[in-house]
Amino acid sequence: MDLSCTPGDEEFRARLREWLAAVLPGLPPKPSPDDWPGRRAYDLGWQRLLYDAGYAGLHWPVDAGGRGATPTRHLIFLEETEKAGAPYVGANFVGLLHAGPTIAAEGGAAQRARWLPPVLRGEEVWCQGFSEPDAGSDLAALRTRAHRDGDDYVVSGSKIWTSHAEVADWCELLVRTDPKAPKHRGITWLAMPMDAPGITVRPLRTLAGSAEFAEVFLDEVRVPVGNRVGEENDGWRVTMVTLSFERGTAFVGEVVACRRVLRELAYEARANGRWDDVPLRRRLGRLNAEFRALWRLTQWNVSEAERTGGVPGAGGSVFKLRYSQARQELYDAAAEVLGPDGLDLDRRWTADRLSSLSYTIAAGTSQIQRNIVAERILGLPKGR
Amino acid sequence: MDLSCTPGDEEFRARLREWLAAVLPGLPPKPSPDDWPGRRAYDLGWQRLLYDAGYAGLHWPVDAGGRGATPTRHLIFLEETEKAGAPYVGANFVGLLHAGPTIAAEGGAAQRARWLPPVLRGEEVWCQGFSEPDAGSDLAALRTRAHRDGDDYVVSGSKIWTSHAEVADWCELLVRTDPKAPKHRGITWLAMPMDAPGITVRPLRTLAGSAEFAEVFLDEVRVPVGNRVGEENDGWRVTMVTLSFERGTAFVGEVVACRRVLRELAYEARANGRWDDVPLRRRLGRLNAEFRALWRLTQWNVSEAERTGGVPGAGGSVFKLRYSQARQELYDAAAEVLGPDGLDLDRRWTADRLSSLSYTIAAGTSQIQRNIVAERILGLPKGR
Amino acid sequence: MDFRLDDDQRALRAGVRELLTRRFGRERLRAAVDPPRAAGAADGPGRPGGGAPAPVLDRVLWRELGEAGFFALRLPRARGGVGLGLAEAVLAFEEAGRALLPGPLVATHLAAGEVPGAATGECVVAAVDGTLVEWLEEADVVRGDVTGAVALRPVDPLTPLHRVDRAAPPDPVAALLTAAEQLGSAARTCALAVQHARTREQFGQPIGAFQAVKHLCSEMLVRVEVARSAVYAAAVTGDPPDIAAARLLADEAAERGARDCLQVHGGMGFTWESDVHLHLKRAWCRARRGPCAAQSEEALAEDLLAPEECPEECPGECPRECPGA
Amino acid sequence: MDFRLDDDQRALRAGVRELLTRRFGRERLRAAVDPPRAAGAADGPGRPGGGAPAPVLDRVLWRELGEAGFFALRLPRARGGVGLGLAEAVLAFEEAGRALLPGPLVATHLAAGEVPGAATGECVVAAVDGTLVEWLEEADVVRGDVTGAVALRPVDPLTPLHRVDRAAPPDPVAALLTAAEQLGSAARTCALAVQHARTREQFGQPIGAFQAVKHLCSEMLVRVEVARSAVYAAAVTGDPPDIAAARLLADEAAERGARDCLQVHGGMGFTWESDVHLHLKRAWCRARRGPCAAQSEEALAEDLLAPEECPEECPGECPRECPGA
Repeated sequence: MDLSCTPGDEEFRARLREWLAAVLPGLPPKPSPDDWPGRRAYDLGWQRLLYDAGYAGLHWPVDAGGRGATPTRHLIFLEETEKAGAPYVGANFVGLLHAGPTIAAEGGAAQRARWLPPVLRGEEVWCQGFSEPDAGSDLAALRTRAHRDGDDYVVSGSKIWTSHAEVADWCELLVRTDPKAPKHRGITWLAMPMDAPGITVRPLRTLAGSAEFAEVFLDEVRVPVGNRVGEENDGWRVTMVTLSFERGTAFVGEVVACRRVLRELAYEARANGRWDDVPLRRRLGRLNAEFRALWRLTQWNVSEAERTGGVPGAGGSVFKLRYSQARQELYDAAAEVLGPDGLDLDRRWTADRLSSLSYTIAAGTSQIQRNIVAERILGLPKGR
Repeated sequence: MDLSCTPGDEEFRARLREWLAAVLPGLPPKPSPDDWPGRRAYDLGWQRLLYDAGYAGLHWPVDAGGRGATPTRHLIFLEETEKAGAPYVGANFVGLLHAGPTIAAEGGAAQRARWLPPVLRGEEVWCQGFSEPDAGSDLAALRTRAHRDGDDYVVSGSKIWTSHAEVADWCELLVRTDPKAPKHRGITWLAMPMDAPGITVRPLRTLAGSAEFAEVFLDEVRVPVGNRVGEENDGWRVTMVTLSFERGTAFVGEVVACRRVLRELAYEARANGRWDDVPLRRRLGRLNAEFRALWRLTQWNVSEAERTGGVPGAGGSVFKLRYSQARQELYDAAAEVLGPDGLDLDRRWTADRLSSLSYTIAAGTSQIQRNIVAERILGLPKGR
Repeated sequence: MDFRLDDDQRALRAGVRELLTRRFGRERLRAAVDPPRAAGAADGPGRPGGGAPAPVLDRVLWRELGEAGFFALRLPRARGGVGLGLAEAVLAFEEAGRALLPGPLVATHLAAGEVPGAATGECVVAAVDGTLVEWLEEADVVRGDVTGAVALRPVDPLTPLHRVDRAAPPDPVAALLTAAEQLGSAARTCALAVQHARTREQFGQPIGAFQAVKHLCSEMLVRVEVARSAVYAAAVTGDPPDIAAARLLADEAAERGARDCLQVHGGMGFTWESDVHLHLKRAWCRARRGPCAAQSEEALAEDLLAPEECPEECPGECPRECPGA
Repeated sequence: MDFRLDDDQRALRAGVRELLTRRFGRERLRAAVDPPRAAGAADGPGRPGGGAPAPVLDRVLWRELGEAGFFALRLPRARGGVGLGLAEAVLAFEEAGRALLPGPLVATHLAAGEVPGAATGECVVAAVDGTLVEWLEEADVVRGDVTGAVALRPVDPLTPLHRVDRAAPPDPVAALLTAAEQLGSAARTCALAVQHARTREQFGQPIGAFQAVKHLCSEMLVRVEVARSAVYAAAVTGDPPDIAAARLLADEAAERGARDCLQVHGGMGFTWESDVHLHLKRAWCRARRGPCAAQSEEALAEDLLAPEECPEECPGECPRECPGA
């Protein structure tokens, strides 16, 4: 049980801090949330800075253009960038964390050469076309279909919960190519250019009032067969490679941020007098325990990932179950600290409270996660 | 929405109070918990007093020897006897609340004449042989078997969770008479004399350290065919008549008692200084809300039962889900109020805390109750 | 004792529900949430709720409510009211909560007979409740001290809010009517969850066939039924501890019900187009009206130390506010 | 950074588990709970726990624990100890909690090097912890003020208890070792629940195939893993807020774990013969050791107001007890 860093890791941290201190003050102002072209430019600009400084694709394999850093170093990177207030991964999310790693693992040489460098250099944005209105928890039930027509797949259907669709260059797309096969066996992975004819993007407004997501409607969109990664009908396996590419680092920045929010809450409570409310104060104390433990669980998962080469087990589900709950409790406590102002959207915590409501739903509901933990870790039988 | 009592009900209440005030001081001392013959005598003696005063079988139909009282009057009876500190139904429980009503509803004239009066007069004790080690939540999976041999059924198997088995005269027994039929269709209801050869009673110690229950082993016990109530293989339906004979009054006395305990807790906390612990005090306040509401829900269910003639719907499951939880929370709070003495078995609340642990399990686990509420009230589909 | 609704009460409830279904059904609700934009309005969906115009109170509907007796319900007939009691008011407000009917309903109802025009719905009355005022700018009359009131950008699109410095002392009837609204909302989100669970299919069956979903819905119903008993009983007794209990349980049923309803709806519940979030946000707003949960809990704790039944001659020493004292 | 157990730590854990399985397996546990009765003893099962003889400490086992280094684990080698750290002690106490090993383990461990014979297990040391003393009458040495100590009839059959008037100030190491025991118990009840859920059949399938049971077990595991991270990290850092967090989470994992395990076991779990209640009762006892949950929560709240990282020159003004200060 060693929580100390190696001298090499400490040096990495020190240099990163130095670099962040030097580069962050020179960043342009953050664009407003509804300025999609501005956000794209801002996020790509940040990625370019990372690239030039040697931090792009830190956790990618070296032969894919990445830095092949250990999970520990990736943890340090995420921790320090969050603490320094650096930009989020933003529009580069799918490229860096889903589509890119998938192509790195399953793509051919030409595909890797075509698609990976622009992601690392901050030149191209990817979005994700997985979920559908009728395929949420049951993702493999997706119905967007594609058939071969010469050198193209012709794709029709619709996707939902697609971030950055308005400004993406590419979409990693799951389509059904064999409707007769068992549902996991008839799916294919395609890289769809977002400027292809037949694509309609419609913003999807969430309960937070924002339009972070979109619906994507596909009407006979032609995607070259050469854009297929993996074999036809093998897309489910290809996708699972992506989804299991996490190393327990998915929420590092967020946990760091939650701990900061918790401290801010304590100071706010002290300032507005709510600190004298004993039950509320103890609740904040318990949340401190909660997020301290979640930070330690992150370190635990990262250490496990380091041993297994970056592919964790269902431990990510354990973390997500607890974290999604704790995050909601954090913002409920924030509303208590704010009192009447907890109903004010101009207080940042109110908007964050709204977005926290998605955490027990998105990327696998808590109900699905509990099934995963019960069946894959505890070995309980599937129901009939 | 009328919570007031009719003049007739008020008069009933007044007379009952008068009678209780007159009769309770003359009761013999309560026997110790492990003095089974003493408990039997005490409980039967109390029943005899009720009989002589006209309160026996208050909720039984008149043609079964009961008083045919409305659910409201039964509620008043239970409320007032609890408030006055009268004895509990004790050893008369199965006779008055399960076996008796079953015989009243489904038995023949001779059976009613034989079995009902001794229950009302406090002369005979019944116990219940339903659950088996492998048939708990899934009661219909019971395996104790019986086959006809002349004018007898010959019964072998074992039963569990049988209260008062040591001192009972009769056991209402469910046996499997057709092993080939679907599980609900091969069950028969028998009245088994507890002095029949082949019956072994073994006390079953609970986690509270007491032996309120027993296991009953049956080795070729002969039960006359004339002791069968209902048709052969129709015992499941016969039993369900019993189980649905509740009128929302099952926990009246307990809710009254819980509200008294809660007040005692508050006084204890004020005496020992824990009242100044704000979170604990607010927790007691919330429990006050909880038990006030449970009392109102009881009144609601009784009013519903009054309209439907005493057969409530799945509303009993709604009550039981919340009450079993609230009761556990009450005794958890009691342990907090007591502090270190919450670990002392000589404090009555500690033993009650232990027994409260069975409430989410006995008579249908909370998981089963939630299925019932979801499927029977909300109309959600059964799983495949 | 017959705790059930009597025939008149059932008729009243049906009447209010019919009125609200007809005059404030789902289309009207959504139109109120997202009013048609003036041409060239710049409020893009990317701005989180930003620049959304303050909601406008439907004064025609308000007067219809007045004509139907919603505000004058408890006003004696001699003074032009309907002459009914708290029980009937609770039923009406439960329906309002179910329908997410917007506006300062409680404040106007309480003003009937005291503020001219309130009873008939001609006058819209707002009031300080806790440290907030709902619908201050749309109101014709505002009760309470609103000096220096500051507008919030409200989380619920149909509840404009101002914050004031000095909290108004909580009014028990207002607390109970708020509880009734919460109850109606809780019953509605339970129904919405069940409806969704019956029809939404995943993994080849309605999601309501999965125990996890089933049990979420069961617990929602349990909270509703427990809260309902408490709210109706408080309406009958008017007893302050009963009202405090009703409010605590109804607040909880509404907030947790809306959350569980969202969970059952999954991603669909997270969209603006779903009504689920409207119930959650309104429940949050109502929960901020006075008394707060801590006050209710403290009052109920104090009540435990009071004598169980008030003696015939009340010595006035116990914390219970006897109805007759 | 490698948070995992190293090879030595794994070997130590395996060694302790092997020792306890061999010397305090299930049969020994049950024999300790229900010692063979002397002929004619009148302790009928109908008397709730009544007259049960006070448990006797197995001094042979105690010395074996001493020989295995259980008590001297953190004592420097120069003083005859094993010379290991808090991390190793936590692993050993986790195993003790898993096995429900009785006795004043924490007190004797803390006394090693201070009370002669404690390190070797020749001397049994009890101590005031919170306002309770465990195993007072069986102890050779008692630390703390036990004037006027009153015996309780203890809820856990293997934890004799006396109450004292003056609470001892909580010791952070004792708190952490208690957390480790709670963690071991929580892990064990999770495993027991899973085992039962896999084998017990109702409605034609193992009950573990029902989502309701599955999800109970999942949440048990989540609590265990979260508590484990907190306990192990606190053992590495020794930081008081880390210890407070570990203790809160481990107490919760143990108590709720035992309850959920009981729920999964149904009626069978309610019997005296099941081990589930022993875990629950012991968890209740351990949770009463100092600091109480309120103290831990208050300390963790105060910690939020402390500077995030202590400046190089500690001004000594923040509530954090810096390891180097």
